[in-house]
Amino acid sequence: MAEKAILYDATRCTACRGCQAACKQWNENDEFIPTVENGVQSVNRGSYENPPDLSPTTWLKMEFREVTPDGKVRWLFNRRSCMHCTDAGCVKVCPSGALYHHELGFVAYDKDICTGCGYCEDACPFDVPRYERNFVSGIAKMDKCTFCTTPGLDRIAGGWEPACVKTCPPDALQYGDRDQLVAEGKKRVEALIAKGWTNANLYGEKELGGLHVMYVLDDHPAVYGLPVDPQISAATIAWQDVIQPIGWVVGGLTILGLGFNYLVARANINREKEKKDAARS
Amino acid sequence: MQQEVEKYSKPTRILHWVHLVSFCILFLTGLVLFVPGLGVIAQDSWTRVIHRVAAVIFILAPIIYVPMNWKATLKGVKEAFSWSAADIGWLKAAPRYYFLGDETGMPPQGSMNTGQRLWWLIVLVSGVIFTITGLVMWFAKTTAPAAVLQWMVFFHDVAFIVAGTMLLLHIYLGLLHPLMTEAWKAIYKGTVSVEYAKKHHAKWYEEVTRGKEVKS
Amino acid sequence: MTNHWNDIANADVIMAIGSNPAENHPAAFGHITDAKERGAQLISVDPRFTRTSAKADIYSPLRSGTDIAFIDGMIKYVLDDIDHNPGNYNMSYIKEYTNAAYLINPGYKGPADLDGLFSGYAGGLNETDGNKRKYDKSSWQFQLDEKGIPKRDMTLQDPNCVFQIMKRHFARYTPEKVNEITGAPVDTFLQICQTYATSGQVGKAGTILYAMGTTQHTYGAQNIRSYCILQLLLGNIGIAGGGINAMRGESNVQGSTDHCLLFHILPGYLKVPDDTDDTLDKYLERVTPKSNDPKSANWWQHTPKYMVSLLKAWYGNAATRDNQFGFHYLPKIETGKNYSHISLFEAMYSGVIKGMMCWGQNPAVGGPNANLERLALGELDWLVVTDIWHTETANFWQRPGVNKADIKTEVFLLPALNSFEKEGSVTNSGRWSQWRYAAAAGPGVAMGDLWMLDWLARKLMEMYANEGGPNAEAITQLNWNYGHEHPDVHAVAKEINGYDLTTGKLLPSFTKLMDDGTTSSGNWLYCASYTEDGNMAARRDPTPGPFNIGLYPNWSWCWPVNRRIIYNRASVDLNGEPWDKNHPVIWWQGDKWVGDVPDGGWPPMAVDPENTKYPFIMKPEGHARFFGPGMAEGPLPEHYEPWESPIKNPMSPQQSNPAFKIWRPDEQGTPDKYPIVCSTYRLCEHWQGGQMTRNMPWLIEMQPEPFVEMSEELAAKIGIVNGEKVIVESTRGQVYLTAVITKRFKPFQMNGTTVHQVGIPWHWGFTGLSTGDSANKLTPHVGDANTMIPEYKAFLVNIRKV
Amino acid sequence: MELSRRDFLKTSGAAMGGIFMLGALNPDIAHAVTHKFLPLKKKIGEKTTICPYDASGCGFIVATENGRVVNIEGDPDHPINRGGGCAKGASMRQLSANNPWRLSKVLYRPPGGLNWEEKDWDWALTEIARRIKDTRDANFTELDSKGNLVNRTEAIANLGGSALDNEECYLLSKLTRALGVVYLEHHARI
Repeated sequence: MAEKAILYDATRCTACRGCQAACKQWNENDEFIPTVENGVQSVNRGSYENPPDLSPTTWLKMEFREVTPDGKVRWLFNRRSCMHCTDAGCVKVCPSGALYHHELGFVAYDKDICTGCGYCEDACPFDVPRYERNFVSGIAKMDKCTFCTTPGLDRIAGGWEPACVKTCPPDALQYGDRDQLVAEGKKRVEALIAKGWTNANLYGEKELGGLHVMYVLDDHPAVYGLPVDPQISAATIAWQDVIQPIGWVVGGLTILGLGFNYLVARANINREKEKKDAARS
Repeated sequence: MQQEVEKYSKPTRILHWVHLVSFCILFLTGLVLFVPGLGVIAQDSWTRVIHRVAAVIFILAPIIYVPMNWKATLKGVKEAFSWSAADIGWLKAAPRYYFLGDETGMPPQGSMNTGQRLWWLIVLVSGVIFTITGLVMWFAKTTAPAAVLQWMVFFHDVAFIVAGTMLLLHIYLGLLHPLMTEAWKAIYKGTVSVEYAKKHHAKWYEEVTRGKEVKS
Repeated sequence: MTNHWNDIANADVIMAIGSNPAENHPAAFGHITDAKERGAQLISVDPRFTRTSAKADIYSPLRSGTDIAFIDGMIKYVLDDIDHNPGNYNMSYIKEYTNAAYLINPGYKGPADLDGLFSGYAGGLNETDGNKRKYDKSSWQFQLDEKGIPKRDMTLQDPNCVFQIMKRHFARYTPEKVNEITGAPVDTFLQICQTYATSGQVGKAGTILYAMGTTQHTYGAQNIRSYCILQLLLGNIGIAGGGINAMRGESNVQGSTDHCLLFHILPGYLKVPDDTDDTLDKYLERVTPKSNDPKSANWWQHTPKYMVSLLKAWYGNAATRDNQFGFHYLPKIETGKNYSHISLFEAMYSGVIKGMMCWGQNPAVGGPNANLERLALGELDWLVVTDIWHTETANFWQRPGVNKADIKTEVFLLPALNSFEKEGSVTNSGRWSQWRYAAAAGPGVAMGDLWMLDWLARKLMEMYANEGGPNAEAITQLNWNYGHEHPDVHAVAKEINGYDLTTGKLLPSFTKLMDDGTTSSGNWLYCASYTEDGNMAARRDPTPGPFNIGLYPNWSWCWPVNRRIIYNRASVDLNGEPWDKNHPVIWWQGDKWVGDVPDGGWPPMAVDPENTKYPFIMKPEGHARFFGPGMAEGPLPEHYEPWESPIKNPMSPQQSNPAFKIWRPDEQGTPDKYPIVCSTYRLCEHWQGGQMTRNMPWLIEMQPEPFVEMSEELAAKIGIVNGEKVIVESTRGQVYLTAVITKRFKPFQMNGTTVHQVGIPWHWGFTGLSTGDSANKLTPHVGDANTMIPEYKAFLVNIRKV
Repeated sequence: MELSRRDFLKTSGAAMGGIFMLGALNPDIAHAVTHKFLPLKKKIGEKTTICPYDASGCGFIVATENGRVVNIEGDPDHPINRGGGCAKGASMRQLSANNPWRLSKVLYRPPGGLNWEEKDWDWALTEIARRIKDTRDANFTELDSKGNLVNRTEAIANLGGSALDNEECYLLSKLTRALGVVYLEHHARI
């Protein structure tokens, strides 16, 4: 089946944050209700950007940046959520298979079988997974964007686009076949370059084997706060690709070796015994 | 009645068993994250709760033991780091010995033979690694940088592989190996037969019996 | 809006001034994006760099309250350019469709001659006597020929013709002067002039999107006039992708205006009777405009039909020719007296108003000078509030800092249903009336406003029938029959549309309305919305319709008579051929119009000069007005400073608008104590007085608190860092806010003078899940000279560190 | 007994080793956990509505279960928003009766009262009608100082309407005019 993806065009986005709300609306991330008694849990921190970070109930948030290239102010908006990498660090480290590649390419998530280990939190090059965690007991559950494939809330299987894409008024978000979106993204980048945005680029086409959320940007990714050339960390590779396989091999060989040893040693001892018995008799 | 010598004191044996049980629990609750496909067993974090309870026991047990058995601790630690040319001889002779029961070339061993001392060293070192990396992962999960936490997992994992493998060996030798007939008894009852002691720990037997009457 | 949301996609240039559509009309912004995608340029003019500016091709700052100077400067640029490059402009549009060729009374003198005033002013410069702050407008009138038809000079050369008067008037607004007044950099300003003027070419379209940033000034109506003049010069009215488009802020503010919940108009914008109207005939004589020009449709000549049909709708069989169709059941206002928001609260404060009903409005947060308005509420004997939440207005008696027991007002708070818990129609900014349905149950005992109104009305009818009272018949004779228990909303909608009373059938269009009492219509503008063919507002045909310009003629229904672009007969040349053949609105093909519902079906002007009519049918003379002789403060827009201004008016010695009413002269802040310009505005995540968003956790999370936005330069001057708390104060009050320090606000550099401006969103108050200080504690009780809209957008404050 | 114990160990040893080896060779096989598919627990679509916030007039679709709103999202057929919704529109579900802060009772605060009191509709509307009549009748001007017939009362004001439906606005306009109210205003200026 053709891989699906989301194309985010930062040059079209007006940061109305419909996506931020629609994500919560659809995915029922409304358990937390601030009350007058416990105080509204959010404060203005000198910015339009809020809440301050992604959280187990905020899978998508808009970022606001003020930059002044050549003295003229620009207000840049950026979508922050799971990038649904092909080479996904989170999937690589997830011990339970709760994080897995959906047959349409993106990183789906089965919260029921999450063990709460927190490996994905540290392995994600984009710092996306967030946890609800009990500090003492370690009881935890991860949450992140599931590309609207949460069981029971699976829009993709139902044939609908993700909630964020659906709600985007200026069509800054598009959903479709990844190949087509790559082509569309490149077309838009060319148009931007023709307009004089010489640093325009399509982010996510190649990064980490290809992201399933791609960005049309009119400036360097770094200006938008995106990691330039994101990589799976050395620790992840050393751990998952070197040490774990070694562990499997060593563990396996040891068990096989011990079994072999048992058989040989037993046979020998029996033979010795027989010899002794024979000698005795 | 066969003559017996005391191999392990009672506190040492208690420590061993407490540690063994907690480590086995730690091992198994860790193993579910290590083996793909077993991870589902760990869903909803219940293995982590057990892992943490066991970890507390695993760390507390030596902390209680050490001040109460200061001399034995010192001696033990010293032993873990006492290595000599004889150990090479043991390593050379070990395969023939463990597979064929052929004692040719096996140098006389102290309280712990080379293999046991290797295990003991690994227990000490990996124990420290487990404790440090585990505590960081437990208490600094939300504060430490991701890279630090990832390396903590890495070293926890390395220690897990090394210690886990050796644990299998240890259990195998203690329980199942046809020659290790009294190792079980040593750590269970605390004593071994003189015959076994002479045969397996000649050097140690000499040391403990020098100037002493052997109990009958 | 003359046009509508989807039509914005047809524009070649879009100027958002006095508005911030990306913030306040975000879902409709998609059509701006579409236009941009097709190559349109977006211009954003705003005191601060907004979310709209972030998407704009050109952004220019402009000090709050200086739109007229900015636009007048653009008009000067276009007028100069017309001299040099007339081929770049649609001269026949200007000559044939506007009053550019009209001759004005030779006695007219403009601000260039009279130090910033127009001829006919009763007072002197900076007059303070309220009785003298007005104009005798006789010198502003059109010269009429012997038939009473305005005289025209089609060469546009007569020195008394509007075109020449305009050239003299606007010549003073040079780019340098514009910079001195507005703070807009000269080069950016010229770039905007150049870009926007390209829409003057035949076949090109430019649209102006404005909102409360334009209107909420003491000269708000003149701000709009300046936009209209620019649009008419560029031939942008009536065409696809053009128009002058007020983006309105509440879901049904268009509908509530159409149904005239306003003191000065009756449903369908019929003028209210005043104390001089002894009889219905005298009233109709006064309010019905006349034209002697056979080519002028003068649509308002039909006023008697609309008024009589309205009275028939309201009083049914009790409205007869003998009782002047119940004309005297209606209240008559005192001539010349204003009863709008500010006047209303002043009257309440002085004890004239004893009781008030408040339907889903929250003046304790949204009204200007909120401290005063909250005090005024305490002067009421009783207050009825219907809402879906607790509001500051309903809870004014327990606001912080008051002793509840001292406030003697009785308050009734009635729980209402929300938009998707009841059935009915709402009219959007593009005049589309759209039907919505009851989809969910309301909480507890909450009931719809329609039910409450029906219950109250029937109770009052019963009381007056039993007990009597002054003018009791006005109530007992009401034609009020919408069913028992639950009123039928369809019955109301049908009454609004109107009936042929002889056949009992619903009327198909307002052209069928009569002034003899044989027809009824609750609102003539909505006649055709609910016909024998069904409920037009409920239609859902998603096809874009003729010429593929996104008219969606069969989606919902649009007033008047489903005309999607009004004044659309200006979109064609004299032969009925569209100026822009790629985006035609209507087209004379053979012997009929094709496309949108034409603004009157008369043939094109050159095709049938005998039977044709001029395109601007709502003006008595049939031409669009460059020169507007009906305005309070002058027929052409002249720059004045806001009531509270940091500088002396650089244009003339007349400091502020000479014709608006000053309520509280002692509350005027001066720049020595209050040197900073302040403006209020809205956020995407909240809405109006906040009652509809400050109880919604997702929205509170995004914008949790009120704040004051300011430049880094001003913050450094005050000595605060981002996120720190500050006190903002005006002469009327003070507010405690978080400082948002931003690069998006820059001090205005105006010919050597530096002026700082700040802005505060006004959504917060003291009740609800998210509370905070109300920006309107700072705003003044002054309003526009024509409309009395309060001056929310430009006033003076001082800021200090907490 | 011994034999079976040995066999058990052999088998389990090989099996464990096998799992380890398998894991090392192809981690994806072990990851191929079957994920359950649940039918959608929310409906999309039922009745259309128009957004109650700004005057763009965007269309939305409300889905309910037993009268309780479970989902509200943009109406994809609607030409203005084409399925879209801004932060407010996308949050519309929190406007519903599910929101615990919605008013659900008729409340009354007597003169000088310190708290709200709960009342029923009949009582409240009857009292309101009484207040309206008394205030109107006591402050009604039939003839003004110049002797003109004006039939108005300046003692009652009416505010609001932009949050109401057209039909409600119309009836409000009709009723207030019949009462002689001239202090009539709504959100248009605010």
